[in-house]
Amino acid sequence: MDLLIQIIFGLLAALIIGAAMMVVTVRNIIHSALWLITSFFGVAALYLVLEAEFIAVVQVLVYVGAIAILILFAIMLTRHISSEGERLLTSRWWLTAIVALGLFGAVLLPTLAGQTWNIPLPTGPAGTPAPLSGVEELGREFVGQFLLQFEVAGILLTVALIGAIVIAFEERSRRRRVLTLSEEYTLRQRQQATAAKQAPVATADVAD
Amino acid sequence: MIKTEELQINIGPQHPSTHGVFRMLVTVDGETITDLKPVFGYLHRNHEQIAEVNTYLQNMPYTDRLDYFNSMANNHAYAIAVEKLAGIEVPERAEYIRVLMVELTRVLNHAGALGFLINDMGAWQTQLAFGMREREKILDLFESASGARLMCNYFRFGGVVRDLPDDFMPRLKDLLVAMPAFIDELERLLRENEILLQRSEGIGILPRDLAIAYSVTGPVLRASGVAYDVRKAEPYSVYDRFDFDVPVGSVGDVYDRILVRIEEMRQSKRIIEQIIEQLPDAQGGHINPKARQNVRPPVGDVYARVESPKGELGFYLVSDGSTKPYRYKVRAPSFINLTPLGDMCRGYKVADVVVILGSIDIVMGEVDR
Amino acid sequence: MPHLRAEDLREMLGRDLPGAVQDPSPLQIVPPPSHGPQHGSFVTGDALIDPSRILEAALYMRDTLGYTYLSDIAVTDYLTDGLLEVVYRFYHVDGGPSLALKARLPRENPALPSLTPDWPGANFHEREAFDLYGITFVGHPFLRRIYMWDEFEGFPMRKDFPKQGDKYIGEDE
Amino acid sequence: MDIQRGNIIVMDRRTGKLRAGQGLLQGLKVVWDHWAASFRKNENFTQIRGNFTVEYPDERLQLPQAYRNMPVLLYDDESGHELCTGCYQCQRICPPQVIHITQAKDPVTGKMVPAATEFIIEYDACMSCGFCAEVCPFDSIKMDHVFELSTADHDSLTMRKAQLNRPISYYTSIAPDLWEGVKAGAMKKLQGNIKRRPGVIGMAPSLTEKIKARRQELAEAAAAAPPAAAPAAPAAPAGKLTPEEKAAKLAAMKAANAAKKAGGEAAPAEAPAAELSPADAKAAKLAAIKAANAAKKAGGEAAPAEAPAAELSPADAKAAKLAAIKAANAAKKAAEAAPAVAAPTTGNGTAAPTDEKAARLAAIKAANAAKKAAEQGNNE
Amino acid sequence: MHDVVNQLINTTFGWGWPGWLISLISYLLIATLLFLIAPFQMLFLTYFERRAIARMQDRVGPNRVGPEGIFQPMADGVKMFTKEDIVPDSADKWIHLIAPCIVVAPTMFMFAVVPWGPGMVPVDLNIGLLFFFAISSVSAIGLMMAGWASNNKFALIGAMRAVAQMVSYEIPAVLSLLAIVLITGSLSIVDLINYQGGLFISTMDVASVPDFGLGWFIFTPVGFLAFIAFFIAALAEGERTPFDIPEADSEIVAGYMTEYSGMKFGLFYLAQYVLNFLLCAMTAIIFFGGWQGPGVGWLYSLAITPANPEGGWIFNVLSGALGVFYFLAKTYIFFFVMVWVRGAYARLRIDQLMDFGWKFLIPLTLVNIFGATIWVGLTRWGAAEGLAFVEGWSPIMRWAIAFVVTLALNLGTYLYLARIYAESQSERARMDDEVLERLTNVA
Repeated sequence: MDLLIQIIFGLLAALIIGAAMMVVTVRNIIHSALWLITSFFGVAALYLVLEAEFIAVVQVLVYVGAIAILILFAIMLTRHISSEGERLLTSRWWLTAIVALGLFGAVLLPTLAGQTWNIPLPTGPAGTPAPLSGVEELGREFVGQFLLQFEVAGILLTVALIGAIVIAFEERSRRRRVLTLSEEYTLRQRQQATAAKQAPVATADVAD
Repeated sequence: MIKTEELQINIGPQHPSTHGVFRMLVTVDGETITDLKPVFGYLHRNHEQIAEVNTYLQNMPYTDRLDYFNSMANNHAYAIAVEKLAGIEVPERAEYIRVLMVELTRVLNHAGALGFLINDMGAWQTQLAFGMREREKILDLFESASGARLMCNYFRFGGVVRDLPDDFMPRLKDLLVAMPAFIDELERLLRENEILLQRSEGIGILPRDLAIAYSVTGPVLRASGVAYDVRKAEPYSVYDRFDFDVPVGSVGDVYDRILVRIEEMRQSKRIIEQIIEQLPDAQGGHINPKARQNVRPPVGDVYARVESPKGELGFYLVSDGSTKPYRYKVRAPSFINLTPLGDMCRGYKVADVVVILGSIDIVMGEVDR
Repeated sequence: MPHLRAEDLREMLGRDLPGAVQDPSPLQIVPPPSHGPQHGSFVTGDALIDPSRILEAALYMRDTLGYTYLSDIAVTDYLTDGLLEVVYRFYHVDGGPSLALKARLPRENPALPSLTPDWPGANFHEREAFDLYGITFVGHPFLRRIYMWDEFEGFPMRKDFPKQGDKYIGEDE
Repeated sequence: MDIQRGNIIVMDRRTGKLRAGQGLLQGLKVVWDHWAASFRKNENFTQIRGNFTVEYPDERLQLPQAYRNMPVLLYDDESGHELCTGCYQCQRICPPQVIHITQAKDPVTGKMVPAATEFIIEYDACMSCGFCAEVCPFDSIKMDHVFELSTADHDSLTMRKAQLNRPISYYTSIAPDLWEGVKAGAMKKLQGNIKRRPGVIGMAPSLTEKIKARRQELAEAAAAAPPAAAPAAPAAPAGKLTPEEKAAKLAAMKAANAAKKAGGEAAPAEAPAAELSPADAKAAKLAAIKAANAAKKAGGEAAPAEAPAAELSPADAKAAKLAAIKAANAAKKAAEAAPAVAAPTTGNGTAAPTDEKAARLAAIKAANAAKKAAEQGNNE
Repeated sequence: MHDVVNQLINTTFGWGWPGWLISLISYLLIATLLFLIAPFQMLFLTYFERRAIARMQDRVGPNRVGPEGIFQPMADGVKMFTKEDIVPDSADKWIHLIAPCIVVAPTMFMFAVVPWGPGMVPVDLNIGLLFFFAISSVSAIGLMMAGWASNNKFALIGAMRAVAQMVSYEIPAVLSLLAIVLITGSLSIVDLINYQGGLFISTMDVASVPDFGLGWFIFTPVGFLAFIAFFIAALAEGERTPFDIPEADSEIVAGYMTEYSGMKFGLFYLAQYVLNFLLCAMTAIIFFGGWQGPGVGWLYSLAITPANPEGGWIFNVLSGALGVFYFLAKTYIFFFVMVWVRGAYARLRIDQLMDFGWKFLIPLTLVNIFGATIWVGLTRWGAAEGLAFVEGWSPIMRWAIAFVVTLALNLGTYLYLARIYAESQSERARMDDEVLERLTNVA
C-alpha cells in the first residue's frame, strides 16, 4: 500500500514539475496557461493522496475553476498576446533561473535542514486532535481559533470586490455609447426643440 | 474606462437564421452592434428582365416565385396591374374568391412569420410547428382550389383559373373553427411570456416619423403607429365591402410587430367570415369569359399595388402594345422593409439582430428578385 | 383622404416651382415596324420634372402637399427615344392614390440628385437604379451595386444589354 | 386619420401587470396540453391539438383532383390514339420553354398529320404552372398526380412521348370530375383527328407492339383459311428468284446491314438475310422488318422507334417500300440516339434491275439515311 | 459500495484478499459499469427528448429505426463515428483535439458521487456536493479550449458565453444548495438522502413521523425556493433552453462546437447530455429524496449492511432495484421538465441571462439561506443555542411555525424581487433620459 502511494506520489510530483517547466518554456501563452492548469490538477491530486479531500476539491474549485479561467479569459480577451507565438523566455532566462533557484533554496533549505523526518503517525489515542481536513473542523477553527485571520481575509476580499466594482462601473451617463435609432431620433428632436427655443431668443437679441 | 476593440462578423450568407442567403456585415463592440450592413443579391435572377421576354400571362407563375410564402398575394397584385393596363373587368364572384385567397394567405404568412420569429429568438420549433400546422390546413385548401400548395398560379386576368371545388367551403368553415383557437393559443404562448417580453420589448424601435421616412410598409409600418393599410387607404378589389380594423402599435418595437400580426390574423378571419356570407350572392362566374389571356394592352404605363402580408406590393408596368411587357418593375415589400435594418440594429446586441430581422419578416426571393 | 390628381399636381408645381415642370414629349417606346400594326406612342400624364430640380420638387411634395411617403422609384429604359425615365411615386399617409414625379435623363452618364439624405427609404431604390441602369445619384452616402457583385460591368436592365451568352464563361464551356 | 368601415386599434401592451412568471407557466400549460393530446390522431380541420403527422410513405393523403404536378399526354384506351395533335399551343405558352414537339407527317404524301411523332418535356426544368394543360384545345395534356420523380441525374427527367403517355382511364381515376367536364368535346375532336391519321401514326408507342401482334394474329387467322397460299417453302433456292425480287431482297438486306452498322457494336440482330423466305416480295419486307428491329435494338433504350409495321398488306411493292422507309427512320433514330462508330459500307452498290423500282429506291434511301446518321454521329 | 463487493468476494471465495486489492477491483468494476451506463443514458436521453418534444409539437418524432424508433440514437451514433473528422487549417491541432476530452472527463468524474440506491454510491465522499460542483467547473476549461482552438469568431464568442454563463450560474446553484446543507449539516450526498425519510415532514425534523421515504425537501418552503433556483441554475449550467446561449444556433451557429465534426462533436454532445442527466439526478437527489420512496427504507433495513450483517441478500437486491427505479424515475421526470421547458420557451439574451443570475437568483438564494437558518433555529435549536422560547413547543408545532414563517419570507421575497427585477429590466429597455439630456446639452 505504501509502495503504491509512493509510486503515485512520484508520478504526480513528476507531472507537477514537468507541467510547471512547460509553463515557462512553451511558445504559446495559451498553451502555457493550459500547462498551468495541469499543474494545478497535479497539486489537487497530491492533496487527495494526503487524504485532504476538502482541500483537494477546493483546489480544483478555486484554482482550476476560477483562477485558471480568469487567466484564460484575460489572455484571450487581449488579442495581441494570444495571437502571437513568440518565445516567452527572454535571452537572459538563465539569470532569472539562478535568482529563482537561489530564492527557492533560501526558503527551502532551512526547512529541509531543520525538519525532523520520520515522525511516526499519530496512531489514535483519544486525546490527539483530528487533522484539519474535514469541513466541519475547518469551519469551527475559522470562527474559533483563527477568527482574526478569517475576518481580515474577509475584509480584504470585500475591499477587493468594491475596488473591482469601482473600476468596472462606468458612469451611468456614459454607459451606452452606441445610440439606437429611436434614441438618436429623440435626441434630434430635442435638439431641434432647444434650437427652436433658443432661436427666437437669439433673434430677439438681435432685434434689441 | 476599458478600451475595447471592434470586431467584424459576417452573419450569413449561410447562417441558420438569415431566412435565406442573406449576409449581414456586423461590426460589434463586445456584444453591442455599432454598424450593420445588409448584403444581398445572392438569389438575384433578374426577375424583371425575365418578365420582359415573357408574355403577360407567362409572368403569372413567375410572380409566385417572388415571395414564395404568399404566391396568391403576388398573383393578385400582378393581375390587378395588368387588368388596369388592359382594361379588363373582373366579375364579382371572382373578386370575392381572390380576396378570400389573399386573406387566407395573410393568416398563413403571419402564422409562419411569428413562428420563425420565435425560432430566431431560440425556441425549439414549437411555435413554428403550431404555425406550420395551421399553414398546412390553408395550403390544403389552396391545393384543392389551385392545384398547388405554394406556387399556386391561381389568378388569371379577369378572374381566377377555376371555381372553388365543392368541398372547399365546408373545409373552410372547419378551418374557421380552428383558427380563433389557434390564434388565442399563440397569443397565450407569446403575449405574456416573460422571456419573450424581455427579448422583444424595446428592441428594434422604429419611431413613427422614421418609419414613414424609411418607406417601410405593412405590419412593420403599422407597428410603428401609422394606420396605413392599402386595403383602407386606397381600396382595391372588393375590400370596401368589408368591416375590419387596422391594428397599430404604440412603440414600434418587435413586441408591437408581434401584437400587430396576431391582431391582423384576427381581422383576416373577420374578413373571411364576411366573404362566406356575401359570396353566394355575388354576380358572375369565376372568370370574365370575355377576357383574353393573351393580352395585348394599349401603350402606356400603370402602377398597381396591394397590401400583401409583408407590406405594399406594387407592380409598375409599361406596355409597348405588344404581348410582352416593355418594363416590369416590382416594388417588393421585403426589399424596402430591409432598408432600416442596419439603423434599427445599431446599439442593440448581436442576439437582437436576428430577432429584428425576423420581425421584419423578409423572404429572399422577393428581396433579391 | 386627399385626392390630388396628376393634372392638379402639374398645375401646382408649375405655379410654385416655376421652370421645374417640363412638357412631356410623346414616347415611341419601340421602333415602328416595317410591316404589321403600328405600335402607338404615349404621352405621360404625370408631372415631368427637370432632373436637376427633382429634389426641390420632392421636398415640395413632402412639405407643402404632405405626400411624405416615397413608395417607389422605378426606372425605364426607352432605347428608341434614347432616354431613361425615372418615376418617383409618393403617397399621402392618410390614403388616396399616388402622385408620381418623372424625370428624363440621357442614356450617357445619367445623374440625378439623391433623395436618400431626406428619405432614408430611397436608399435601396437608388442603389438598385444605379446597379441595374447605371444612374448616378449625387449625394448618396453609399452608392454601390446592390444585386450584382462590385466587379460586374454593364447595367443588366438596360435594353441594349446582351440577353444571350455569358461573358464570364468561355467558348469551350 | 380616419378609416372607413373599421377602427384603428392600438395594441394593448399590458405594461402595468406584475410579471412574476405567470406568462411562463401559461406557456408551459399550452405545451402540456399539446403533449397530453398528442397521443390521439387528429385529422380534423377544426382541431388544433392531437397528432397531425401523416406517416408519408405508409399513408398518403388524398390529393385533390385539381392537383398538378407534371404534365402528361393522354391517349384513348380503346383505339390507342393519342389526343395530341401537335398543335404547338403548349410549346408556345410554356414559360420555361421545356416542351418540344415534332409533328407527324404522312410518309406517303409528306403532308402534316394531326399527331405528334415526338413530344419531349424536360421535367427537370418544368415549373408545374399548368398552362399547357389549360391551353390545350384537345385536352390532351393534363397534369399528373405523381410527385415522386426524384432521380440522380437530369437526363432521365427529359421525358419522351413514350414516357409521357397515359391512358384516359388513368386520368379519370385521378380526376374524374375534371375529365367529365371536358370528355365530350375531347372525344369528338379525337374522332375527327383519327380519320386524318394514316397507319399507326398518332398511336401510343407502348401500344403499337400490342396492336401489331393483334393484327398479326388476325392475319394469321385469315391466312390459315386458304391453306394453299403460302406453303412457306423452305430453302427455296435463291437462284429461282426473279431478278426483281432478288433486287428487292438485296436492297433490303443492305438496308439492314447499314442499319446494323449504324447501330455500332450493339445489335446482335438475327441474320438479316431472308434466304429461306419464299420467293416473293414478302422476303424483302421481312428483311426490312428485321433491319428495323436491328436498328431499334442498336438504338438502345431510347429510340421509341416507329414500329416496323407489319400490316399484312398484300405482297406488293408498297409493303416493301413502307417497311424500308420505316427501317430507314428507325435506323436514323437509332443513329441519333447512339452515335455509330462504323460508317456503313457502300451505299447503293450492286445494281438492281429495273422494276420494283420503288422498293429499291426506298431501300437505298434507308441505307443513305443510315449512313448520314452515322456520319453525323461520327462528326459529333 | 465496495463494502458490498468486499462482502461478496470474501463470502464467495473466502481467500482473505488484501483490502486494497478488493478496493481496486471493486472500483474498477464500478468505474467500468459507469462508463458503460453514461453513454447509454445519453443515447436514450436524445431519443427521449426528440420523442417528447415531437409530441409537444403535435408530431410523432423518430419512429423508423427499430420499434418506435428506439434505435434512432444508435443510428445517429454510427453516423457520428463514420463521419469525417475535419480540423480547420488554422486551428490549434492539439488543443482542438483534447478539448472534447476535457469536456467529457469531468462529467464522467461526477458519476463517482451519485448514489443510485441505498448503499449504492460509488464513493461516499463526505464533501460529495462540493466535489460535484468543483468538478463540473472544470469542463469550462474544455469549452474555452474548444472555442479558442477552433480559430473561429463564432466559436470564440460561444466559448466566452459558455464560460461566463457557467461561472456565474455556479454561484446561485451552490448558494441554493447551501440552504439545504445548512439544514442537513453535511456535505455528504448520502447524508442528504438519508435526511429525507418521513412523510411530507422529514423524520429528522419531527422524529415521530412515519418513514415512508417521502420527507423530501421540496415540501418545505426553503427547499422549494432552493429547488426553483437550483433548477434554473441547472438549466443554465447544462446549457438548456432558455439558457442555451453558448450554442445559440440562431446567432452564433453552434457556438464552440462550430468547427467540430464527427466523433469530436459527438463527444461534446455526450458531455452535454450526460451533464444534463447528472443535473437532473442531482435535483432528484437533493430535493426529491433520490432513491427515497415508499418501501425502500424498510427493505434496506433487512438487507446486508455494515450495520446489519445478518440481513438477507435478496433484500439488497430488492431495495437496490426499487431505489434505482425511484431514482431514475425522478431523474427522467426532471429531464422531461427540461424538455418541456425547451419546448415552450425562447432563449434569453446573454446580458439578460447575467442580469437574471446576478440580480434575481443570487439575492433570492441569499434570502433563502436566511430562511434556512430560521428553519434550523425553529426546528432544532433550543436553550443551548439561545432560543429558549421554543423549548416548550412540540416538534410538530415547531415544524408548523417554521413552515409558515419561511413560507411568508420566501413568498414575499420572491414577489418583491420579481417586481424590482421587472422594473429594472423595463428601465433598461426604456430610453435613458439622463443620457439624452446630457447629449442634448452637449449639442
